[in-house]
Amino acid sequence: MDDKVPISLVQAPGSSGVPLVFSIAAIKRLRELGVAGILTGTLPAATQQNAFLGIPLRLMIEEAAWLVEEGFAYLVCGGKLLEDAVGNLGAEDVAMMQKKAEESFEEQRAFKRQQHIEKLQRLGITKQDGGEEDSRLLEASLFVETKNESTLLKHKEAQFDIAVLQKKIVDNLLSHGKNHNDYLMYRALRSQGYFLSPGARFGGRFIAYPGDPLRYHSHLTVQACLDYRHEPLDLLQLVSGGRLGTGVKKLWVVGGVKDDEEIEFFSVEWAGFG
Amino acid sequence: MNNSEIISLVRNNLVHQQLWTDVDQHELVADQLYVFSGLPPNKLSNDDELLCKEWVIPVELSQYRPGLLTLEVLQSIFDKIKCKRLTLGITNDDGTVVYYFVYKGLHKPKQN
Amino acid sequence: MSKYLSNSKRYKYPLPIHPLDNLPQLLPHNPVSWLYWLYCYISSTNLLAKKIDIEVTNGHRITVPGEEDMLYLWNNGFFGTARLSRSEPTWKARTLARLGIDESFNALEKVTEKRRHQRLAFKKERRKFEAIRLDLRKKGVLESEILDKERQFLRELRDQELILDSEDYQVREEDDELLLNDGIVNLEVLELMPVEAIFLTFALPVLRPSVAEIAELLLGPKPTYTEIHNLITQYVAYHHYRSHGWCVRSGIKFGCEYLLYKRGPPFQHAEFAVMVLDYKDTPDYTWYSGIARVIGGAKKSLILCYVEPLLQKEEIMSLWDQKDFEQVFASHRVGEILYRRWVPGKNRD
Amino acid sequence: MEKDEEFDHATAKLDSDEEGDELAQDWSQMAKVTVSQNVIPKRGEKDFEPDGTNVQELMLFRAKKAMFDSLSGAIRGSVVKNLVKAYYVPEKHMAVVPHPKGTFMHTMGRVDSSGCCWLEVYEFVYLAERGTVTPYWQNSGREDDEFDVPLSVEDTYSLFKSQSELDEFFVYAHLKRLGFIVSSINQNVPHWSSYLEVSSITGEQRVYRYFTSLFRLIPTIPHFSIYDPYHFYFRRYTSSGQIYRSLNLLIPSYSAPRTVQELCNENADSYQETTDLKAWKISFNVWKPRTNFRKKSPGLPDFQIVVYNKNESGSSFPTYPEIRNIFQRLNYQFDFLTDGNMNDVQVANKIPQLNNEYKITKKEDESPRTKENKKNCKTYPPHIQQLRRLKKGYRSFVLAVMDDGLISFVRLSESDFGSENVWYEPNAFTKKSSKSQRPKRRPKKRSEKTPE
Repeated sequence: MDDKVPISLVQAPGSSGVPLVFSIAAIKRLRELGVAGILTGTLPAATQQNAFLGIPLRLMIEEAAWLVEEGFAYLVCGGKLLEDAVGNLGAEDVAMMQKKAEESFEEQRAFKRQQHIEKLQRLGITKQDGGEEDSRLLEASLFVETKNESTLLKHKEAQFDIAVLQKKIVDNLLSHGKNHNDYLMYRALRSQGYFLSPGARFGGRFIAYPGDPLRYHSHLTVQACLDYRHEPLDLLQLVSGGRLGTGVKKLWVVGGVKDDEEIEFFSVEWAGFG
Repeated sequence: MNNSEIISLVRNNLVHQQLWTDVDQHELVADQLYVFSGLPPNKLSNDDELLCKEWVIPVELSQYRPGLLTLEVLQSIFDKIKCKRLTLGITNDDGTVVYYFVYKGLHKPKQN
Repeated sequence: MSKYLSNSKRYKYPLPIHPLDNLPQLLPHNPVSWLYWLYCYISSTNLLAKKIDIEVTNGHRITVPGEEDMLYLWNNGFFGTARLSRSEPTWKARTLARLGIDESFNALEKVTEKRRHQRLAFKKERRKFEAIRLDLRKKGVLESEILDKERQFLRELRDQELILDSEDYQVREEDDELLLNDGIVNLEVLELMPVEAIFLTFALPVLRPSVAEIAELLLGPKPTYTEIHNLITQYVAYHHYRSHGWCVRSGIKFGCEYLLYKRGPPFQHAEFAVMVLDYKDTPDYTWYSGIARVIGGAKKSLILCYVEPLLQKEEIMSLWDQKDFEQVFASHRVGEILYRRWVPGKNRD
Repeated sequence: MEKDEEFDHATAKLDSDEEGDELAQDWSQMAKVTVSQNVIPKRGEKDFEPDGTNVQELMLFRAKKAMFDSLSGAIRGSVVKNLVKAYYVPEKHMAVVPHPKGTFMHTMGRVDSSGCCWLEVYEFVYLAERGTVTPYWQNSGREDDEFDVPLSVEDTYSLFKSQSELDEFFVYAHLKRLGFIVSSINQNVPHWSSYLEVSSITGEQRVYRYFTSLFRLIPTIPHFSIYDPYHFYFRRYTSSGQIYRSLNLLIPSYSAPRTVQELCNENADSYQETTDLKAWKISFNVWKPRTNFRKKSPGLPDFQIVVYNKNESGSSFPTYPEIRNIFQRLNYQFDFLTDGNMNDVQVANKIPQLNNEYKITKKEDESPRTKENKKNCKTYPPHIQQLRRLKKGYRSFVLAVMDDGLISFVRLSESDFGSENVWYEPNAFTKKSSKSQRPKRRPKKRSEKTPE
């Protein structure tokens, strides 16, 4: 059994939040679970474009809630976690961090020296230690990496993986979303194997893909959940939604919650005449 | 649902503009909900094997009245008529009728 | 038949009320010409010789049954939609053609039909290839080869120029109800949008009934404020654009309220699509984005037309009850917002 | 024959948007945007649905591999020699760069008297994420303060205090990655003067304005109006234009300010009515990419951005009064003032104290392209100019709509159909143009509806 994925929640007190994932291994695992999310961070290798982005992965609150409910993940929140973590750093912790940093440098030094020697050997030069100048150059060329994931928050994060607490966090998250029933709709679609992504740019709540969006076109533009009994269909919207679908080969889908939380879906498309 | 008012509008449109044949009217809920069955002049979708009987629900789109077609009503229609799809015949304030397919559940879009 | 009139002649007037454009010449040095002019001026009128009759069908739908009236309203400002056609009343001629009564006529709808057939045929062919591709994949053929095949296939398809003659329709059983001894029953009527009916009664004296009668037809004897408000909102927007010279027609085909044409559908496509909103309305964002996509796809600009009442609800109700429609409409203000998608990459220089 | 509008639509390519209509791109193409690697040829298009073939399975595997390889290979940081350390200061909710260097200084941060560069949190995270600065926690008051506590990207994101702060960051980063110059609105305010100073309106102007607005808002209904059943027995109309003129007095409409003068007046008028509205925050000023940008005197921005999270409970798209309220607070390079076509610059120049900034930026903007535009504008016949005005509108802002990580931008512009008459008068076009200013040759781009 894989470990649960920690999801960081950026939130202000009394509001919903933004679920983010920073670990590439976790992102991989979520994808296997049918949750693609949206990569939103700048890729250090290509900082001048928006087509390919990197960590963090931003999730919809419905995705986060589903992952927690299914036991695949847990949410981590709390505005001052980092401040506390830094404040609680003891002399030991600092020594540990220092040691780690030094270890990384030492590895790099060893590697670079080795490379240097090999290079000289190829050129047929045998030379002793290059003295101060060389070592100054070496020190200046050591790489300081800014990591994706936090080490400071590691211990704190694990403390959130408690069922009761998670339930509370998820409830809070969903209660501050626009439409609680959208979550039920998400769950129903996910259980039928669809990958989902935010759908506003297509005029829906979700866009549904029959498999991984990397490989497949989307099939459905899913509307925000309707009141099954009382909310009449907005026919003007249906007309434009159906029309839109014809152009982009997506069906326009409406759904509502029946009794016992079951969702009834209907798919709409322009009939092609009239 | 005030469907009785738009029955003749949709019927005439089907028979004399869209040139459907064998158009019959059925009452689903007395004085409220009607449905037409009929045969279009050609297959309506390439995904269909053969030309088949289609079911058309006349509904009204109004610029200033709330609509009456809820999901529950749609479901009740599907319960009564066992069919692959319904077609909504939406009548507009300008006298035109536009037609939209409704499938029950999640359906695949036409492939091309 | 007059259908060979050029568009500029046929659609000379933008409104069903015509200006007096045949007054005699006024010659400054000839007082007799003044008198004659004055006589002509006084004796002529902008009014129609006979107001147009309407019928109410299906409860609250306003239709114009007279064949000449239909054509008149269409030719003079493009009012109304012929129910069995798409806009202009062509159903009768089309049906005559279909039934072999008059072969020469080739209406738009028939052409559209033909194009639809071509589209379907193309898709059918394409689908065949999908099956081939699946088969090839199963056999393990390289993806690059499959792509080549697909390209070649599509090219061939294009070259063939699938032209399909739409098969001649036979006379159907259903057509019996149309046939008379000397022709066919005209089932076509011109339907007016509620706002068009009000415009042709309230703003211009064209239809026979009074505004109050039309209002009651539309809303019933005791409408609620919401019903009145919605109708007013729609009308105010309609009147606003009509009176600034636009030809305003229903936008239902594009999921919006109105389309604005500079002169009318025969002359050009609509430039603008209008969604009418109450000034405090704020539907979900998906509403805007869905509509904007459809409108943008049709290469039109989307206008959000906001209507704001300048009087309290009670005052408006009271004016409505007094049938002071002029004040009712004048107490609403219109404001417009252009809604466009903005692509940062296209706005960098 | 009627043009088949609908058919054109059905077959037209729907609003293609290069910014990823479909999610998840072909990551094997990543190579093209990075510097070092070779370009990998593009593979086949996406499929309709899983078909159970091994080939498809393999292609999906490759696609995922390409994506995760790119993600894993994306190491950020810098060598010691080029290290620029930035420290988060919790008390200030800002970050400080004690020894700033690098080009980011041209457009970002603020340098204080001691030479330190102060960054807003979103600037800090943006720079850390792309590896330009290396983020640390400022350790004040700890004993072992010779050691700087390094932060990870995850740590820096945890500094955002609310969803809206984070959303603003996403919008900021999105535009920055495209090369725009972006700064938050609160910053910099004292540095430039608005040409919309309210104080400069005299009492006299105010009174005048009051009267004219009365006339505009309360329609003057003639005693014997066209709507009277007996009207046509007394009145004769000799042109369709006359009929239209009678009809278009009825519905009052907002007219858009088109000159500096009108902009000032409008601002003075509408201050009171905005009290019970949600006053949307205008988050960012945005300048198109340029090399001569100076932080100290940036000039008026090209765009202004309002951020809207559509999924947050209680949030809704701005209403009309809210949109108007935003318009009234806008302060950017209004292009309708510079567009020769829209109106005369002369009016603007008569108000020098309002206009300083405007003139400066105008001069800077006097690129060959702008000049050319102006020339072109002048040659358009009036009805084309009118159409351009209607399609372009006047004041506008960009609404950045945040949908769970996907950003859509919408431009909302003030439009004014009430001030334009498009009615068709036979021969009007030829009459007008024959008098004067007739373009030497008829422009090719005429609308299809030119009167016969």
